[in-house]
Amino acid sequence: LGLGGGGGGDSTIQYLSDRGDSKDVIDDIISEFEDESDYEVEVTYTSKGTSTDAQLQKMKAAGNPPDVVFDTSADAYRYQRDGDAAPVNDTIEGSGLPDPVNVDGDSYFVPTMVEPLMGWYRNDLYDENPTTWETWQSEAQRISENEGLEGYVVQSGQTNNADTSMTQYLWQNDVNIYAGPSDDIEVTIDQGDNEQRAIETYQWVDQMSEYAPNGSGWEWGDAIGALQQENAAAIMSVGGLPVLTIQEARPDLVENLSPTAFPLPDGRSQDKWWAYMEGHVVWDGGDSTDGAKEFVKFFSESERFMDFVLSAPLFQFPPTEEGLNSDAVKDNEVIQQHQDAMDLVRDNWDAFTTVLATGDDGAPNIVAADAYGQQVFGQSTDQMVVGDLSPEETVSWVADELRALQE
Amino acid sequence: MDERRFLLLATFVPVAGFFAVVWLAPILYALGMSLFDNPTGAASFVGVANYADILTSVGFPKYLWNSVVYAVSSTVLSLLVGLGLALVVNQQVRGGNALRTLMIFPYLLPTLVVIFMWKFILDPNLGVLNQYLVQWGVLESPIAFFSTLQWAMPAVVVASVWKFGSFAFFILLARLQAIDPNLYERARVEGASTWQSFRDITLPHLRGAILIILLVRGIWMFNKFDIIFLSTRGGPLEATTTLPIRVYQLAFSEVNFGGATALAGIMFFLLALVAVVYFRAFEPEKEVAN
Amino acid sequence: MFEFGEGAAGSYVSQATQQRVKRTAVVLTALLVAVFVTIPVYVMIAIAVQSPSSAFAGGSVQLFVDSLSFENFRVLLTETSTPRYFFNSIVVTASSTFLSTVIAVAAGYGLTRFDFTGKTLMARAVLFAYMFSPIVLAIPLYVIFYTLGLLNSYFALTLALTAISAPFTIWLMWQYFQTVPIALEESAWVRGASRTRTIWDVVLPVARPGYISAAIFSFAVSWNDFTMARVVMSQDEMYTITVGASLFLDRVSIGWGETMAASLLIAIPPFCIALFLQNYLLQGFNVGGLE
Amino acid sequence: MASPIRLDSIRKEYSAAGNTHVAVDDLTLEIPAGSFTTIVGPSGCGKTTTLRMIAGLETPTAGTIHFGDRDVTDAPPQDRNAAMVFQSIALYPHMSVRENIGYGLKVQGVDEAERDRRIEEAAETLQITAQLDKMPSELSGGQQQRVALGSAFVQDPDVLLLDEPMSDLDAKLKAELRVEVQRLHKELDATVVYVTHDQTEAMTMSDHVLLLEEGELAQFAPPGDLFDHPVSEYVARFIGTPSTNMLPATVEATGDGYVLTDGQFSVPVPGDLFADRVGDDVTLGVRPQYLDRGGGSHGVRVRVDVVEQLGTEYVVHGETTDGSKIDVVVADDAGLATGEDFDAYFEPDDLFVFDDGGDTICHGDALSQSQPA
Amino acid sequence: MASPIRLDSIRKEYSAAGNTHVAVDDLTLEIPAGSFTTIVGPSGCGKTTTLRMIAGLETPTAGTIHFGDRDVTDAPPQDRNAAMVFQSIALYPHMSVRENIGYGLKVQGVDEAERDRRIEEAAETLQITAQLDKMPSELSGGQQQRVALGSAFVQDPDVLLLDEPMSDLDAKLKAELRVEVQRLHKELDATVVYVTHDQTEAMTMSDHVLLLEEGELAQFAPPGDLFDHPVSEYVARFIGTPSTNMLPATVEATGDGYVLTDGQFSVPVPGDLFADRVGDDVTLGVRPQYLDRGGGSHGVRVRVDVVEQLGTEYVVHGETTDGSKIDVVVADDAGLATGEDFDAYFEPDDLFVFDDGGDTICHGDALSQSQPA
Ligand SMILES: Nc1ncnc2c1ncn2[C@@H]1O[C@H](COP(=O)(O)OP(=O)(O)OP(=O)(O)O)[C@@H](O)[C@H]1O
Ligand SMILES: Nc1ncnc2c1ncn2[C@@H]1O[C@H](COP(=O)(O)OP(=O)(O)OP(=O)(O)O)[C@@H](O)[C@H]1O
Ligand SMILES: [Mg+2]
Ligand SMILES: [Mg+2]
Repeated sequence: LGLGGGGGGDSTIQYLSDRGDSKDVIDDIISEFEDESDYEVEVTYTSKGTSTDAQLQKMKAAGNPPDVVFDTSADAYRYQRDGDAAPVNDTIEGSGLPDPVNVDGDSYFVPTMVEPLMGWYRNDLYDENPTTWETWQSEAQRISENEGLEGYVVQSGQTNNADTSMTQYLWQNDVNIYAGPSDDIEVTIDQGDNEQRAIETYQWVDQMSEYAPNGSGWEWGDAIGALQQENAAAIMSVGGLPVLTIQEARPDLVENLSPTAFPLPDGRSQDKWWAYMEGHVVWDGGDSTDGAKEFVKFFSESERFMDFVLSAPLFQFPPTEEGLNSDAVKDNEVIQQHQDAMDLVRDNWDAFTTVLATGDDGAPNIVAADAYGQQVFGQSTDQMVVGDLSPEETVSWVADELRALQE
Repeated sequence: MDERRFLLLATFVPVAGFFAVVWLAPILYALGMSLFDNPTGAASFVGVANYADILTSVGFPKYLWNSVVYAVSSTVLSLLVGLGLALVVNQQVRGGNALRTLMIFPYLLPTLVVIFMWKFILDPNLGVLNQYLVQWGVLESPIAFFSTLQWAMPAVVVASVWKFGSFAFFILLARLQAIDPNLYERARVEGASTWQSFRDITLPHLRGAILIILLVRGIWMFNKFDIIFLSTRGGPLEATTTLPIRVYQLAFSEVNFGGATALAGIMFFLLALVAVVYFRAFEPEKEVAN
Repeated sequence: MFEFGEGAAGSYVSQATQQRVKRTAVVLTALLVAVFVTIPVYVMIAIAVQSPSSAFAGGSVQLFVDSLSFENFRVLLTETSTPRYFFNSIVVTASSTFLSTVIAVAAGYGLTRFDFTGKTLMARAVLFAYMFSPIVLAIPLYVIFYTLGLLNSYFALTLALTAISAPFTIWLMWQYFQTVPIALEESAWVRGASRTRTIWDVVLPVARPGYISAAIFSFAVSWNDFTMARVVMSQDEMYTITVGASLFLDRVSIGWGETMAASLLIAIPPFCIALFLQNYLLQGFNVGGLE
Repeated sequence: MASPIRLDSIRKEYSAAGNTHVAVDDLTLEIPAGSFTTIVGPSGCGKTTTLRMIAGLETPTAGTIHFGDRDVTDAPPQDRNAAMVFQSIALYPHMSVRENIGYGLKVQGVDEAERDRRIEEAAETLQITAQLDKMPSELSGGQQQRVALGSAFVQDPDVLLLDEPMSDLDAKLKAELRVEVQRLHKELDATVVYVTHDQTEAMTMSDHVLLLEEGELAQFAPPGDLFDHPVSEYVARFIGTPSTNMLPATVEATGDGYVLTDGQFSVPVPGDLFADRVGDDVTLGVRPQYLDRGGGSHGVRVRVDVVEQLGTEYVVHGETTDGSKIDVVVADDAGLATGEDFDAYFEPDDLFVFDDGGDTICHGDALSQSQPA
Repeated sequence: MASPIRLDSIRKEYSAAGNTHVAVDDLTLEIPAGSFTTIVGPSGCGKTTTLRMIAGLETPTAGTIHFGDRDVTDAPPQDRNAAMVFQSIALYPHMSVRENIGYGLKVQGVDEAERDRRIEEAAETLQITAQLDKMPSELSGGQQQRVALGSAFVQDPDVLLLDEPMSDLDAKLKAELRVEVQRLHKELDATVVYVTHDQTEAMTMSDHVLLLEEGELAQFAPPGDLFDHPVSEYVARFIGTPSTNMLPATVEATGDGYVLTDGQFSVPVPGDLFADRVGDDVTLGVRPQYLDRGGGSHGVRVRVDVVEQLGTEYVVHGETTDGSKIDVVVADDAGLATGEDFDAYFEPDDLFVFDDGGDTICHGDALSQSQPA
């Protein structure tokens, strides 16, 4: 049904991005690029979350797909699977950049930043950083009962926030949700030991929800609001997002906030730490595909690249360890104020894992990518906390949903 | 060509052309898409399979029910609020003009802004309502109105009524003011009480307007997307997933465009059915076409 | 604030108690609704005009403004493209309002003044035009506009917005023209004025309340619109204020303060209309009142 | 039971936009139980306002209203057992004719069988039986008017108030209904107050006529009295068509006594009334019907302007020599062309004499004794 | 230039909801240039429809309309140089009185100075100079009516169409305006067609009267003719107030010749008209004004029902012995109480005789020769 025709000319590169935060830098990079090449770049900004998908669908439907999309590695892999992505080997090779979407030797994704999950707690209410499930639970209980606010926030519902949190909780208890190579992903969450561990995880989450404000469907901002308005003493969020936000409205509160890793069950170690990897995908088969590849390369090598990444410091981090240790990062004022968060990132850099890289040996996992796209895990928490499924039932609910995605 | 004919063409051709381009064409295109699997990609004709899938899907009855609950409750409440207020303003109350200004304002506000306001008021963390309810001891802890199972739908409905109550208000007020005051006086001379005059004169006069409001507003609310999407995205646990929200999910997060358009077709069919029954039973277009 | 106008035509004979009860009920209802309508607006303003740090000081929301601050507006105006978005909104709202009104006037006039077969069909078609869920029109419309090379143009957005508002405005004008006595036109014809001239000299001036209220409706639709702008406009500099605001409001650097400030700015044109044009609006609604 | 209606110093003010408008001013009168009283007067003189106060739809600004011994000044309309037909007819558009007529009975709790009986009885009298199940919009103007009358009559009220109930009808229907209304009044035990601006109706139908002048009572009397003994120039002019001719004259003393004269005529008048008015300007009123071409005791010269045929008679519109307008009713127009002159004679018997301020000094009967035998 | 107006077999049908309603049927007549023609008839008889066809606002279903020699049947209203005052007044609410009156002139391109001159002239005649700069909503009903008249007159049309231009006025104002309209007609060079349901207006103002009966021509004649020589029972009943009395009678042959009799009276009639009607039922029409208590050649017994004073006269409503209603106009009511009987006499001269179908057989003048000397 696709109709041909219309739209931007041959020398126009259509660029779809949800980085409105970095608009100034992006515009600078584009004008530098336009000075040097024959192409023009036309940016379409979307809001964060699902609206990139909506825009992409419309453009695809009209036969007017974008040439470059800024998206997560998981999305990039989906595009590749659908045959829409063009290889960007030129940019990746020899750049030292990670290569998360490598299919049959071709690279389809140019990472530009990493965004790890991270928790923040009230250091004036919690006596110390409660790192284990047990201490989190007892401390949260103490605070809920004594301090007039909830000790913790349990996220549920069809939001990215809830989905990432639940996934991370499972990882913390060494649940292997999937197994197998890219072309043969198997859902293993309800198999073998995984099942029991998954149930334990849900049980813990269920208990923690006693010490959390009720409600579901919270976006990142809602949880941050709970922290800001002192309705909760700790939240799990992404990077330094909470302090960046709270800085504006409650500057007095910021010094009472300390970063923390996700809670760990006794005896487990922190070996998978959810980190988004976001970057560029080049669309295949368009009139400006070559130009798009050029642009992506130019972008990654631009002098303003670090400015782009650091336009939301502490929330976005460079995609390489080298970048992480660069002067630009070290000299950043905000990062300097929150060295403890920076340390956490540095210390756990090797554990950072994208949801995509959850096949055997970190192979790209299309089921995980799709599950994230529909927030299956976030929904699972909802099923349990709001919908009153037992942890056992929840696990089999999740397993069913995941298998349904494979059809 | 005489002037009459010229004016006839001048008034209808542009309008018909306009509707053909911006309504008919997209609707036909969408209905066409509903017959294909993956219509925006490697389209393959599947006939009514998309319709069958949608109708037999597990969630369908629930989404339909949500839509009906939302459309009916927000429409009826808007009607009641509008009716009550119209009766008040019609009483020549001083301050009635201020009230009228106040009422039209929400209607003109973008949904986005309305949702910002209501989210801010009903938010469990920043929300003023919760803050005061807790402070006054009515609540022990804040309620996340937009994200608890039992509160989400009422919250969405309240925001909708806030925005759309004035639609009914203005139409009803106009009708009320068009009623011959002598009818009330005659009724009083004949001995009718206030309540009897209301029942026997006011209500029958408002009947046509009420029916039109129910039909038009009802259809609009059934199709309403933005207010729900911006406030709850259909959650929690699909408690506010109405058919339009489902259409969006199908189209954009499940990339099932055939399904999405099929569902839209089903909605259209349902509304058309309601409308036809309505036309038959109440003949409201007499209000329009008389 | 609310009191009865004494001695108004047909006002009650003093039936003391019944009267007092009724009066109290009326005033109470009025107050209740007034409060219900006002509170969200007040909250919006209160948050908008305080700096975030004073609005949220101490972990509770300050609704009683003690220090005015235009910090939020400064951020909006300097760090976002708010002015540009506003400009775009005004352009498309104005043109769609105009187009929708013109179409409504033309169609309304034609429907009331000419007899032709299929008029009832047309009446129903206008009502049926409401029934197709607008969100699914997004993709087809995008495809159509893309094919016509009209994406990112004020023209296309104007058309799309008009598509949403036109059914209702047509219905409204149709009703309104029925209240304009045809004898006015006939009297002009008999005096030698052509039909076209009669429309200018007589029909349009007399129908003014009608088309002003139609205009206000299309204004509401256009100013409110998010979906259609999202369909048609993909370049940052073409975004309308609702789309633009929805984008910058999910930035890390923008909080509730700026959100409410932006809302307040968006609310100003509707507020002016409510204030200055409500009488026309009421008259427009008053279709049927004159027949 | 028909009640007498007593109005005591009734005053009604309307304030609009800061201005106070006095619609009815210091009105005192007693309407006998069971009588038929008509209120007449030019548009805006306060007829409807007076009726509405009697109905209880307006509260007087000052003064009291009694129905018999009962003070109803502040009683709500529901408590007055009155029925009213409004100037605008005011049928309930959503009720059938039957329901319209029966609504008052229904509100009073009359059971359906009894209601139907009375509705049908009224409908028969008013000849609208065939229309009982139609809606008001399907009726012609005259039928609507009859429905309105029916719903008032059917209630068996003590006081029946009718506000120009025939203004919308053509002359023929009007004449027919006039008779019906009078007949119904006779059958009912009710005090009827009937507002009209048509003085023919007032004169033909009523026991008493109340003529208002800008809210004040001009005259309250039986119709014949109003016609024959107007208390002022205003009354004389308003009552009767064509309007009473007004001839200016002055009071002069002659050797014989006193006369009213304008040069052409000279009417002897009694000294007791005119002795102290010598030299005053007065106005003589004489009805066009009492002017005669044939002859009489006094005459004025008339120049013909227009002649109208009015049924079996003709009305000659003309001017006197001093330019005042004068109408003469004649039985045939033989030889009267525009511009022609003729003499119109009158008898002192038929005169009214008004002073400078428009008040009546005397009527013709007072003059006849002074005439030379 | 005033044009004569010729209607040839005009027919106008309206179809609504599948039904065809004939509003005007086979109407043929010629209105002389410069004359004043009134269309009368009961509500719904097609008066407005006829006028609208002349104005060009409706196209006849069949037949032709000529203004002089020009066939205007299909000409649009703009091309007819007609002016019209609508039943609904139809002032432009957004224009001042001055603009309202001058709009037609403005359309015709008359320059402003000339326009103002003519507007002021018209306003003066109609006494609305003080209102010129007001808006229509600020005027009283009577003033609005005069504005509408002014805007028609000011245009100097060939054909002036007036649709019940005084229906909203009270009797006094009506009488005044009637004279003004006639005066204006004399000053203008226009053919006037005037619609009214008030037959007094029709009778007093016009050169010709067109009486319609359900869309068909009942009679088209000068008003005196209509009154004195009605062509049918319908015409005789409609024209004149109170309505013409109808006395049933039969044609009988006697030794002497033929008579019309009901038992009480026996009116000799000429054989040429009645010879072949012996035994037929006929109706005698006699106007209430021509019935006399004093005496006359033939009489009927009347039982008094109601007596109305009507100005200087009285109308006695009564019944004949066979129960038909009868009205008698008398000069004084001396001694007439309800239930009393008296004899009312008439002269054959004043009779109309109608056949079974309501058509006139002859008027009184045809009978007078048959009377015994
Ligand atoms: N509700 C009102 N507010 C202000 N003035 C009023 C009101 N009702 C009547 N009036 C004024 O009071 C005066 C008397 O009015 P009323 O209706 O009694 O006149 P009317 O004699 O019935 O006249 P008509 O013959 O035109 O019906 C008029 O000048 C009118 O303008
Ligand atoms: N537009 C129309 N459609 C259908 N029927 C009509 C229309 N106009 C008039 N008629 C019918 O034609 C007939 C004549 O109407 P017309 O208006 O000429 O009456 P009229 O003599 O002017 O009456 P009135 O004295 O009430 O003004 C009526 O029966 C009326 O119902
Ligand atoms: Mg009145
Ligand atoms: Mg008419």
